[in-house]
Amino acid sequence: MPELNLVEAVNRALAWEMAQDPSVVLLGEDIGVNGGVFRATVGLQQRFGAGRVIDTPLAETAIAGTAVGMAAAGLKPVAEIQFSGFIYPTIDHIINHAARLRYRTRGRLSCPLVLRSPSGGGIHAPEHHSESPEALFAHMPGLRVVVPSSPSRAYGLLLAAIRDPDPVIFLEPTRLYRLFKQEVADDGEALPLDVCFTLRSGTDVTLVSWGAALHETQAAADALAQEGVAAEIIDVATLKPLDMATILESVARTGRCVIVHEAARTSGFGAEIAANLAEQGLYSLLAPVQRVTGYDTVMPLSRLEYQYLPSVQCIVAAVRKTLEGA
Amino acid sequence: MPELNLVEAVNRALAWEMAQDPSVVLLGEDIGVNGGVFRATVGLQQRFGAGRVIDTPLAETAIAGTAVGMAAAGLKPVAEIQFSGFIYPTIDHIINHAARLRYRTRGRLSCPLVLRSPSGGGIHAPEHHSESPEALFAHMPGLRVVVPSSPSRAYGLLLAAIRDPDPVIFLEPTRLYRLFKQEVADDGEALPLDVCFTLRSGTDVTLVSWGAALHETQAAADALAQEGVAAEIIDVATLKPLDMATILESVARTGRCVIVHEAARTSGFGAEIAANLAEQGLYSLLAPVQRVTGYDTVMPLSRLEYQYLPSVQCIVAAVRKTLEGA
Amino acid sequence: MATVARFQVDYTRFLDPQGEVVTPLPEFAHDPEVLLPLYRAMQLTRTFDTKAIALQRTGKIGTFASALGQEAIGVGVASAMRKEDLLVPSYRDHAAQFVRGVAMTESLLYWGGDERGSDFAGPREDLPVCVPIATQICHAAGAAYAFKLRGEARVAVCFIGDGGTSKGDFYEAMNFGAVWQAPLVIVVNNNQWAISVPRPMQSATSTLAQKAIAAGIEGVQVDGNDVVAVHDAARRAIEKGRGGGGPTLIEAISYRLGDHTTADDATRYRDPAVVQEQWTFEPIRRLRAHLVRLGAWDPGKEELLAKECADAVEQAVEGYLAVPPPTPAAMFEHLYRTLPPALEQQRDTLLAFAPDGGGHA
Amino acid sequence: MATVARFQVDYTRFLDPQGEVVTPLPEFAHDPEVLLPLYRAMQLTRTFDTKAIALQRTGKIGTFASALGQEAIGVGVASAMRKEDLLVPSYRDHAAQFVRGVAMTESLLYWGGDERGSDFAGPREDLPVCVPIATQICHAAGAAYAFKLRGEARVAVCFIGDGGTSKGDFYEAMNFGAVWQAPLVIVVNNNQWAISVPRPMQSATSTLAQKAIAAGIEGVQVDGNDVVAVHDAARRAIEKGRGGGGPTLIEAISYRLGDHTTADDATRYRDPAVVQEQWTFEPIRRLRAHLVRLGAWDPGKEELLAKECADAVEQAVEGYLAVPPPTPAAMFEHLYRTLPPALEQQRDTLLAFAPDGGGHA
Ligand SMILES: Cc1ncc(C[n+]2csc(CCOP(=O)(O)OP(=O)(O)O)c2C)c(N)n1
Ligand SMILES: Cc1ncc(C[n+]2csc(CCOP(=O)(O)OP(=O)(O)O)c2C)c(N)n1
Ligand SMILES: [Mg+2]
Ligand SMILES: [Mg+2]
Repeated sequence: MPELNLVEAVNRALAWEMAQDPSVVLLGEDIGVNGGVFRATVGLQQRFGAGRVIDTPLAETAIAGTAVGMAAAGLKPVAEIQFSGFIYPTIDHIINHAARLRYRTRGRLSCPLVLRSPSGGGIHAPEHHSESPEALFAHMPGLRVVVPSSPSRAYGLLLAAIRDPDPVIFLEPTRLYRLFKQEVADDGEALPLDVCFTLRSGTDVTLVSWGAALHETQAAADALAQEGVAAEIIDVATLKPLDMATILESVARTGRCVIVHEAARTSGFGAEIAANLAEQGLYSLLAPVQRVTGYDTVMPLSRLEYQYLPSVQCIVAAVRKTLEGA
Repeated sequence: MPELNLVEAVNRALAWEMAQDPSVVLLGEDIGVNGGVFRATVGLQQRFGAGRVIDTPLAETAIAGTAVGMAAAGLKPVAEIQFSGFIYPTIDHIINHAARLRYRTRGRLSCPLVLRSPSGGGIHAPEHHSESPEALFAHMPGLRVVVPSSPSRAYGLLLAAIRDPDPVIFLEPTRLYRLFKQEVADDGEALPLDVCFTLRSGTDVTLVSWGAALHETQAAADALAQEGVAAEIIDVATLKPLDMATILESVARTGRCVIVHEAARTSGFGAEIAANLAEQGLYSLLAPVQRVTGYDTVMPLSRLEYQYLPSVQCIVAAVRKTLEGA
Repeated sequence: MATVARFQVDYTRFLDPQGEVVTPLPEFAHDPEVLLPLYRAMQLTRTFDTKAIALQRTGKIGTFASALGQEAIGVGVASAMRKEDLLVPSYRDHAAQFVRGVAMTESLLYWGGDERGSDFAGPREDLPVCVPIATQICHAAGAAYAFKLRGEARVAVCFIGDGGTSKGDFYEAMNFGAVWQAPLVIVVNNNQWAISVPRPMQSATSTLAQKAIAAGIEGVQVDGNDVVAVHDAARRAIEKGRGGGGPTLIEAISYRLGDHTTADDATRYRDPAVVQEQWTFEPIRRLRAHLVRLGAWDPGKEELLAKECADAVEQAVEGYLAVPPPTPAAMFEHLYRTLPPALEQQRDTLLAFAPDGGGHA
Repeated sequence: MATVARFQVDYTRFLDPQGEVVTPLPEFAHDPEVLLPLYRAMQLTRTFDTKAIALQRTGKIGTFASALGQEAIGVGVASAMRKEDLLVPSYRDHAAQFVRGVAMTESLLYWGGDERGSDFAGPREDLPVCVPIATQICHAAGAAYAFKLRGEARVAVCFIGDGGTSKGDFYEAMNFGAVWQAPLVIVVNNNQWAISVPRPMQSATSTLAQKAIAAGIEGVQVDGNDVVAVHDAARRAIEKGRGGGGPTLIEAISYRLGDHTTADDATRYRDPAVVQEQWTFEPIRRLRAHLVRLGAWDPGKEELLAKECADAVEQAVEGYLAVPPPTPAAMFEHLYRTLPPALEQQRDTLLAFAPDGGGHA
């Protein structure tokens, strides 16, 4: 099995599905000749041609909007937004059209597109390159929102996203693109959408996270293990629709939950999970839920970005706090 | 004191502040000669001139974007987005610029704009005219998000929003525009931002809501009063920054909380409030928190919109459920 | 200083307001077989609009946008399309939709607040009415790209208003279509108003056709009240696109003789006298005069057609009113191809509380 | 058929690549007093760019976008502005910013990942670097409107790239500015590339200046490597705007001689030989030839200037490196004018956990 990092896994998944399904096309800025600014699409235009790997003019609204038209006309477009800070102009077409074309036409038409974008901070990128917009999309009915946290999950979930008959927002943690490699069987096997993945089982506390923050979450769990604290770790993976059952089952056993994400705290997706616990898991909670998140501040420029990102320290401290809870 | 409905109160607040502060300008589609499709700006162009009440071309991105430029250059623009379903193209300028111009320039520049838009359903409007986008904006650091629920609060909060030195998203419940009148002293007195308003005190359960849904929430409280259930009602009013203290204090007394909003449930702003209860109010909760919200479906066309909107029935049932909770 | 580029915008009109031929007619304009269906379609649309407004006034449908005075645009364009072409309409394009085979009952269902109105039995691939202004131009460009990629001889035809040409989507999509040389035709219904905003306040340009120059595509201007000019321009543009000639922008100059929608009161912002005057330019009268000259029309035929249209509309209305209200459960149908388990509980809550199906708007 | 509108795009160049005068020079171009500061500013920018790239390579700043080969655009335009005018830059416009009085140290702070780099001590009202492409054109149009409303004789001048002209914001803002007849000048730095996307793939137009036709404003094309042509066009456009003549679009044709940014490797998508060839058109050489002809320049002066620029840049770098890192608390400063109580707890959490200030990028 090849050892791949996350961005290589994305590239393999795209290549696999393009080879299998001629209706799959890629579009975005600099994805063709240049292979994408992060190289996610490297080699694909040479292999599948400029007709299926489209270097578009510089216009995110039209990238999303033409993708909607392509999908309505029977293609399976996978659009790339170069950096998450430039994804906002796509929202109108995503919420007003992609997410509801099937609904509006009572199933006569549908919109099987995937909107891919690097997401999150931690690579000392310029301004507006380190946003975490997942919660915005998670609020939009009719969408799926997926965030992979490892090369193998990126590969399997992206295949599933492209094959899904409905629109999927696929946010790739920039910080993980080259952070580590993993054996990935490039065999076209998709992973299931709409379910959480339990990465580690534990009995003392449930740590819930997704994307790059799982890296610190796992490091925190390791540190806690030293202190004899057994943390269960859940990778949400598909934020919308949310597999709350897995989280509730875990918290029913541990009685404690710490949610970790990089996006701003207020109305971040951690709120939705904590809210569900307050509604459906209250009687299992032995201590207050803790959210360890990005602050409700502007994502700072690179010099302070690591003060902004949830740190192992903060996660450990939050866990200790829940453990104190009666 | 004049008896005003909500849209008249908005009109009076705009008129008052334009008369006081020459830097206040209004811009939007059909707001001048036509006085706005809901008549919120009626008479203002005649009174203050076409230079300060601007009928713009049809382009929401530029309405928001030029408002940012006006604000950076010392004006206090109050931009109107004609219907909430067309507010999405403004998001890029709001989150990438308006919300962070002060931060990015370390206070050298600022962006005191107000983005007004009718919001929510219930008036049998056409497609895309009944959206509730408050949670999207509540996730954006640097903003204020305000939703009035009565003529007097619309008047006082809009004055406060215009006078606020930072950007404010002001969402006016379309359904309340003409639903009822109220005495409003048109005296230029602003109401405080960043605080909740307790509309009714009660000891058995805390009902938290904002905007039009407060109408059903109050009706539900009346029905419950018949059964001897005393509900406390909190109008959040300013969603961001959130005055959680008032909500926590109330729930500390009642032990039970039902949150009501019209927007889709998942990642709606009710999640943020419930999450805070799970974090900071857990030990006061005698029963699971309940959210009564719009469903995670596309806002339906008019024939089904009242099946979509939170009903008095649903709120009452949710309260009964919390009361059963141990 | 050197001049490096030159452009011009041409305007075409064949029939003047009185129906006189002012430019040598194209072949088809001599043929009643071609013209009579266009005349009928325009009359049908006008009959439908009158009825739809009445239905709104009596609360049987919701807000409605009539095409009064602009019938020649939708009819002239849609009649130049092939069945396999794709229509991407805005909310004022039912004239074109009817020609494409959308049922009037479906249109009433849509404006009556029922999503089933967009589940067209006829043109299964045509896009539904698009309300967010100008976004549909992006969709049309994307569909056109799909046709080109698959080597299908199909053309995407979309409509937009004069106001819509101010929106970024319009320019971005036109530019994409141009770079792709996609089979795309963009028809601007310049009815002089965007609700209360008159055309001169919408853009400082002397024409809207010249906006095509920003994308490097052909832009032409036609008398939008002359169905011959509209049909001729549309046919050229559509066949050019089919032949690989790329996108075309057609500005069809017309006038909105009615209110913006039933929710609007145009007397607030425009002089009724001016509107009255504009009636002399409306499209039906001039085609009728031409047909009479061709010996293909007379008062008797007119009477029969009026009755035929009235009956057809009446039938459509009956069909509409006979449709049982949607069930609340419909809210969770077609949201995704298969409803995710996470949403089942919400659906059950809905069914537990929802009164039976929604009433009329 | 009648032609209802005609347009043309004119191109201006005064100095050819060898510095020969090919068009009668405007008054100012005979005056070394005017030209020498322009020459110095271009040299300073080029010296700064070389140093900034070196700083990035050694990890002292983050990603950086050089203006190599395009110095005449920023310098020619900014030198035509009055102090009270407003500069609305993108991320490649430090040449213009330096002329405006932004300190090189501030520019380094910005690219070094420190927001304090946008708190200009000089031009207090100029907007900070704008990274989201084309959004700044809306901001410039809004500011220009404010100037006009208040009756101030000020002009908003903004920059955008060839790629940026594909984005909706550009067209929407140009249209607003035109309808408002606002004092707005939009300068397109057509450096032929948008990262890896070459100019022809960006738009099917033969010029970018013609995009002005879509808004009904004047659009001109100049040799962007001829600082005389740039300055002349900018001066006309700015004074036209100041005089109430409305917006102007200037397409300045140049070439991006360097990588898109330090994060880019242009050899992946373009032939170095072509780039080499483009060096014969770069702007500094030709102005130098002209200055020599005017008897205002010689190798000795060149040597002095080189040293002066090197010293100035060196000083700026020292200044930059001497700035203590921002404190974590800065994250909660200037977020709102006064921090809402709701955020105090978050700030305290930050201060409890944050290690001391951030290091270099
Ligand atoms: C993006 C967007 N903004 C605002 C509206 C509200 N609105 C509906 S129609 C209209 C005017 C459109 O004018 P025009 O484009 O000329 O088309 P017409 O209605 O005249 O056919 C407006 C502002 C909308 N539907 N979409
Ligand atoms: C809205 C947006 N999309 C994408 C990007 C990423 N990006 C930065 S520069 C660039 C190319 C810009 O090309 P051009 O407009 O020609 O300006 P240049 O860099 O050549 O000066 C892109 C795609 C961005 N900054 N903003
Ligand atoms: Mg119109
Ligand atoms: Mg460029």
